[in-house]
Amino acid sequence: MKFKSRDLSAARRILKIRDLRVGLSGRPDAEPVLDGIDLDIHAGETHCLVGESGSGKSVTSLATMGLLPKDALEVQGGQIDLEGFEITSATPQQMRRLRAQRIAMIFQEPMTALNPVLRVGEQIEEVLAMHTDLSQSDAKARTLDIMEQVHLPDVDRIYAAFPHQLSGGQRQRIMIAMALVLDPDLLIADEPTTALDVTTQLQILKLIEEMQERHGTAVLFITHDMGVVAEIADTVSVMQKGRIVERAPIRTLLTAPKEEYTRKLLTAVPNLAPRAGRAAPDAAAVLRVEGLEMTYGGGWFRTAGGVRAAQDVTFDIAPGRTLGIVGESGSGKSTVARCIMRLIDPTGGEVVVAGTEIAQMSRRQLGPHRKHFQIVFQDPYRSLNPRWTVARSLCEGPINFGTPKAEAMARAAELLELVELPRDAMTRYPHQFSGGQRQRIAIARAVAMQPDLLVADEAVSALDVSVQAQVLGLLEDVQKRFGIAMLFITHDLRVAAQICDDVVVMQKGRVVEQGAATDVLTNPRHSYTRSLIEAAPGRNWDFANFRALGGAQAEQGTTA
Amino acid sequence: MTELPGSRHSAFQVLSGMLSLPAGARVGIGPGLAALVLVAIVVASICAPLYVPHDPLAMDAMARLRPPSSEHLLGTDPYGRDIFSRVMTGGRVSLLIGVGAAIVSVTVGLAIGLVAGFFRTVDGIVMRIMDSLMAIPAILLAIALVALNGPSLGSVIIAITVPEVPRVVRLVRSVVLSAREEPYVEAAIALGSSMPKILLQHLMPNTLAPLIVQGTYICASAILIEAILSFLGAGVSTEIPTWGNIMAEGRSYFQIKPGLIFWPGLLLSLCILCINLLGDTARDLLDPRMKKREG
Amino acid sequence: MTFARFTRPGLHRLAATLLAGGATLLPAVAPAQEDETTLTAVMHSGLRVLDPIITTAHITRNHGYMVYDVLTAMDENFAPQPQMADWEVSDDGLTYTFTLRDGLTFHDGAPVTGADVIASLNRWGARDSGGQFIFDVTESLEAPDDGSVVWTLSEPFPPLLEVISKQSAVPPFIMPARVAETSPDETITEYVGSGPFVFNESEYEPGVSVTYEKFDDYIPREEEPSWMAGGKVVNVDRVVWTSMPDNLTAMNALAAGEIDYIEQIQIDLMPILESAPGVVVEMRDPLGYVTIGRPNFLHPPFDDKLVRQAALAALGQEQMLATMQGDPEYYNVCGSIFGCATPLADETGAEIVTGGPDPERSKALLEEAGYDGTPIVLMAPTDVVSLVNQPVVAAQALREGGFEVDMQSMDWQSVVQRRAQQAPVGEGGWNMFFTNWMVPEISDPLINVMVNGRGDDGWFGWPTDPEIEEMRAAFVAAGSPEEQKEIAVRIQEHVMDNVNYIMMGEYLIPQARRETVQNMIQSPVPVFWNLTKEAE
Amino acid sequence: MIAYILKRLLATIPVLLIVAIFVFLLLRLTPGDPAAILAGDAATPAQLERIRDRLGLNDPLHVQFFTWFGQMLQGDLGTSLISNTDVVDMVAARLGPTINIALMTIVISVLLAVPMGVIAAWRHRTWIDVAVMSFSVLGFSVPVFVIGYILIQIFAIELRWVPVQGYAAPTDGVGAFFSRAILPSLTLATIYIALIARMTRASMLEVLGEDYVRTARAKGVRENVVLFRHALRNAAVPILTIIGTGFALLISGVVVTESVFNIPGIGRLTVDAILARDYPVIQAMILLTAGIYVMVNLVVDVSYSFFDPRIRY
Repeated sequence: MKFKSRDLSAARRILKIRDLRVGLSGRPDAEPVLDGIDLDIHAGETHCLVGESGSGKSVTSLATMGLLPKDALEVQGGQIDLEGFEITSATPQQMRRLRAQRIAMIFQEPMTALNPVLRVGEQIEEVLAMHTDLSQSDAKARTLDIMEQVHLPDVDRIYAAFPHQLSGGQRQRIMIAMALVLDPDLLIADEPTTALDVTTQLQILKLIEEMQERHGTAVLFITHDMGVVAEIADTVSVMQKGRIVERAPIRTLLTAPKEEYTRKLLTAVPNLAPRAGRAAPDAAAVLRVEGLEMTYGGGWFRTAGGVRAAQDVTFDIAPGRTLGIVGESGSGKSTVARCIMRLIDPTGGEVVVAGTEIAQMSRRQLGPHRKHFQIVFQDPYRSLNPRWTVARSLCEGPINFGTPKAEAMARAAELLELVELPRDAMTRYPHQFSGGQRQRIAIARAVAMQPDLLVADEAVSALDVSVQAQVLGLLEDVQKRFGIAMLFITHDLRVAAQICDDVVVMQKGRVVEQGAATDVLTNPRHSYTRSLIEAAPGRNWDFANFRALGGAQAEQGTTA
Repeated sequence: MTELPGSRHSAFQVLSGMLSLPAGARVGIGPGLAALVLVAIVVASICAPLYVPHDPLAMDAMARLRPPSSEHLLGTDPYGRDIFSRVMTGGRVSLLIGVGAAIVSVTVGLAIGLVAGFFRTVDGIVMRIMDSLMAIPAILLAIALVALNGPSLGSVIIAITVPEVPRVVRLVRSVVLSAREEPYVEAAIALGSSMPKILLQHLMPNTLAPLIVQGTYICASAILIEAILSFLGAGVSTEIPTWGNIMAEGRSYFQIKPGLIFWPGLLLSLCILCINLLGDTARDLLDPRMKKREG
Repeated sequence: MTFARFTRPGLHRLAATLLAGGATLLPAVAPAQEDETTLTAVMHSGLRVLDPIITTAHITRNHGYMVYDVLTAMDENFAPQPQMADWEVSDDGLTYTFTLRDGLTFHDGAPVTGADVIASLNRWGARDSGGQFIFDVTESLEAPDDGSVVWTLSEPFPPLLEVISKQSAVPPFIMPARVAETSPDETITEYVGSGPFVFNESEYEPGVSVTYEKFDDYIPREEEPSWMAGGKVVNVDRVVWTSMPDNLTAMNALAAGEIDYIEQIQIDLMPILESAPGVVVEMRDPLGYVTIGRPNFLHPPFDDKLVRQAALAALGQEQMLATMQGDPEYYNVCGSIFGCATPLADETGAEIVTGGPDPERSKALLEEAGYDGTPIVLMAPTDVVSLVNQPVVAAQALREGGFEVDMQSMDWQSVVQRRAQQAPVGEGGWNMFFTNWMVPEISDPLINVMVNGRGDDGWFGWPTDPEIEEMRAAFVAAGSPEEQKEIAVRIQEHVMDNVNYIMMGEYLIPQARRETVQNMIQSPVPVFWNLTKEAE
Repeated sequence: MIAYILKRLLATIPVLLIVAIFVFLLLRLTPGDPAAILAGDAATPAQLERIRDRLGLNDPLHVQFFTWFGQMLQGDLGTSLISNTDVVDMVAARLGPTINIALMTIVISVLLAVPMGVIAAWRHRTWIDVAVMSFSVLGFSVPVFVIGYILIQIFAIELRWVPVQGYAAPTDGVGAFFSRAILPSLTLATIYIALIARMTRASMLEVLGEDYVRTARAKGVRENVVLFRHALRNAAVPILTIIGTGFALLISGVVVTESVFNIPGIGRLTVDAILARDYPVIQAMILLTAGIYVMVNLVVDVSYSFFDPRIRY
């Protein structure tokens, strides 16, 4: 894999941060949020700031923009020097003039970052109105031009469109256009692609690079995704707990990380190398899905009109095996999961769990069968009842199925140990745990039912890589122990590669390709699968082993 | 409310929410002060019979509209009754009406709202009826209801409650509708929990926080509406002094004996002010969005 | 409400007003043209019923005196005087001949004829209790010619002139025959009279305001005005009555010169006006009002005379009146059931209530009666200012007198409806309520409905009292005032002993006017002729 | 859009129908007898009975209901039992003052309350915020009639700037109208301002925490533009909603204000009617107010899409 290896030390230095300290407003003695950050960015350079959530990446960027939430955070020391202009001591007016002209920023979630009630054209034009004295028509012309530059189709229509009428990619392009319309010296991009599908992500990354080359902009790129870093960075700064623990040119960092933390971070990164196929047991399939179909809305005859979220989905899973459904948002992968769980009622096809057809059962009939299949959701913060003690959550299911309370409690305690949580967790409430821990609890809750099938719907997507790796480990462990069949829904091919025996690739509600992970991921037959794989950032690099992949397929990607 | 299953935890949550304030939601001295004043007024009202110098009903035709004196701290009303005694005793009834109305409407509204929110079948009909009730101006409805049952304490409370119920129902319903989308509710379904169990143990607790807030507002407005009803001649009988009917009786004496309106008015306003302040604080603390932002 | 679906013009108008935000509204404050004088008066209540025959409401009667005229009217000596007509009585007292004076015309220009008079008297006779007495003994009532009316009786009815001259509750107002033919149970729909003022229908807002214009073709009598009798000379062009639900508001308005006159003011509030420049507070009505308590004779405990006497003893006028009025200048302890300033005034046997309260005596009487302490239901209206106080005071007094009292508050309408219930207390009945009368409405046994002893046909409370009925008959038959007086005294005695009702005393309600309004006539009915208004 | 409005209009029919039935039954269950008022104090039972017959009060309930309802559908709201005048005329005459006062109140309230709320949210947890909130809570805490009396005392009696009472239609001269309408409107406005200011603040607080506000600031947009162009429009929907639902509060307030200031509006008409058991009037009035309430809220809902393009009907 080729990395950027330009030497930019000669180029003029746009941003110089020295010993920056940010803390809670009015509480100088409290634990600082940023502690002595040093940072240099030169013109044309792409400087990546990586780190796990809470490491202070975003705070750094906001501090640079002078946008720290007043009543929460404040700069308590150090300088942020923008080519001789001291930002930390600037007046609001000065900052206003600075923004968009010299520093611009794009954010993670283009949907929320754009004002939903203003036409996107206006929102770009507003920048010109604020900072230039262009005439109405000139401003509009300039706006259309920049929209062209970010490769928006049919700019005249989009100019007059509202954010909700555009796709995620288009919105992010608007954000970029808005940021670059006055071509600033520094562009701060805070997780600009995290909310996007891989294919779109790739395009946006390309776009940023292109714009950067065209305008010679310096880019401070914030991300948690080592893959992305590998793709775009000149220089990388690794952040942990408000400090920069290591800074190095990209290649150096990926091949020879000095810091322990960096190593840990890298080893956790999953790569596209599929796990070695496990021998398929000859036991009967635990889950068999036959021609599953789900159509939303659409009048009396559901098939007529309506949105076909899933159609003609067929696969099965044997005990102890893991099948992954991969696809981008809107591919219908979650719909399938929810149909199987009967959280929604499929409009067609069969779902056979442990020998019973459940797709057409009434909710009441279904009751007794529920214990056979359980689910783990994506968002660890919402999948546990915040008002219930962990114990109560863990016991809910067993008690529903007639287990005496005492027994259920005892079992819950064991499960907690299994998922590596302290026993005293029993009496605590979810908000007292971290995301990873909550996900463990959720898994324990599902396992408590001793199900034959476990559905994991994007179960690790919301977690930091290191945690992600651990949870994946836990799932695998649980599977081994109880021989559970697992249906693993994910948008991330690299994760799928780590855990799945078989893979189903979905697009627009249809299965485009399915088969053993090894086959599908190494020599995909369908173009869509191929595009997914190609879009996977850093796909040629084996982060865990600090070297390129190529020919290393055989080697198993370590997961923890 | 506390004996309902599941609510024990939510009550705990509410408390813990109140105590462990999120960093941003620093409560000023305001609420503390409010609570203090409120408690003072409540206690003073409840204990009124113990210390008021005169029987609030004892009339003295020869001592009408007397100015404040050592014997009559705030003077006497048109019946020669001791204003101080009446105002203090009046507090009990007014507060009773406020709290009563709050509890009744919240309880009734909660029940209807839960059902409407969860069982689509009845939802349509119930909500139509609620809309209709909401469309009738509260005061007019209340007057009519009082005319129906006579202005006894009970009927005044009912009259104030009926117009409030729909608002509570809507609140509960909306909370239920959003909560039933929560993954943990879906998890509960997956765990085979029965509908009633989900309703009472998972969904209902979500409604309690907003209901507590709503309750305080109802309580406050109930006290006000009672006053207005008295003003329009549809209030509690003058034999049972309330801040409302004391003011109503005194209203035509506004210029020659402002005390008749001023004192009950002052206490009433203070009371409502405090209740509302506490309500606001509760809302800020219990507001999930707030939590998300701070925590 | 989808107005589109409605067809009636009224609804379109309604819709229009809705949209136009009420630009089409009639002003509540009539814009007075420069050249004409308008007198704005705040009356004791809003005018809602325009038929002075169908209802006894005072405001409607007052309206009647504005728009209509009467055959004969009472002067300040309670003596009947000619108004529209002079009269002759045959020696046997059986034939009354009324001769209409010249130039009487209705507001629509038509002359007043005997036919109109007869129609009007008939309708009145069907409604008014006094009138019923006369028609019970009426042989015939005819109009030999347009100018005169002959009333023939089967037996003498000496007080006939007093009855048709009375000013309350229902005076026999003269309307055009076509209007008077309306059934006595239907309200009239055309408001044409021959009185000194013309009713302005377009500016009439029920319960809010009513406007009268001077009737230019009205020919007043020559005599000096005296009460309702004498010449009705109108010196203002317009009179506007408005009602204000809030007495204080009205007073402030008067003090600010926004209105000219308030019919009744709250005594306690007088200080406000006394301090105000250009305002006069005075007594218009020398007789004033009485307030009374009425027990229910049908059910225990008040079916027992002793218990009624106990109530009488327990209550004290002074206490009641002082609470209602405050200033002694405006009330009058009075034991006479016919009022103290009337020809029949007499206080025999009244000490018990004028002197009271006497709780001990009450307790004793209850003891003697063996009162079992079942609470008496006392109805207390919450929304009629002049009736709010009595039950509250009474309740306390009765309790001190040994009664158990269940004072039930309700709006006046509920009282009105419930007092008509003859059912036992348990089943929606009642034991006692209070009300007010103008003195002229109780000033003799014929008019005074509370001395009616005809049981179910009588007034609420329904005493069956043959003795009193005999005495009333005798009163009717009585030839001379002396004889009448003598009978009246016996009735007074009887009522005090039998407690047909409890006389709680007389009270006066002052009126207030701007100084610019002068020459108002002293009378029980507020009348707007004769008075003058000069610019401020 | 049109379809939506039609759908909503249709939806109001059941609502109003329920209101109609509800009110009708409520009234008929209530003690009281119009005939008795009509006949006055000295009426005998026989007379009352005859009058009741004439007014149709002795017919069975369902008959009474359907006659009334049928007539209403033809636009005939009946005639007042008491004053014997056409209810439509009464209402038409009384609607003006109420509507004018109400409109004036709404205008005053919105003009004052929204900026108050915006500033309070902008200067969150500063003395301005506290001041605004305290005022708004105070607005909730003082009975309407007390506010009315105080205003009268100050502006009409002490300062003599405006008349104590009464009402003049705009057609009688703008001066006359405003001088008489201002105090009632202010009286009504206090609670309404309180309501709107609170909601504006809450809604703004939420919006100001949104990403796009941060984006706007990141674009170097001026603060006032951030507040009014970016934030307020997004905060509009809840504010509109509260204006709509608060309308009920307004009507209730009107009832009181009208008797304090002696304004011949529908509020007083209704209260009088209830106290006099004037069934046709009460029914008409409550239906009307209910109808207005429903309409106002329909208008509000429709106006959402004007402020928020995401809302489409």
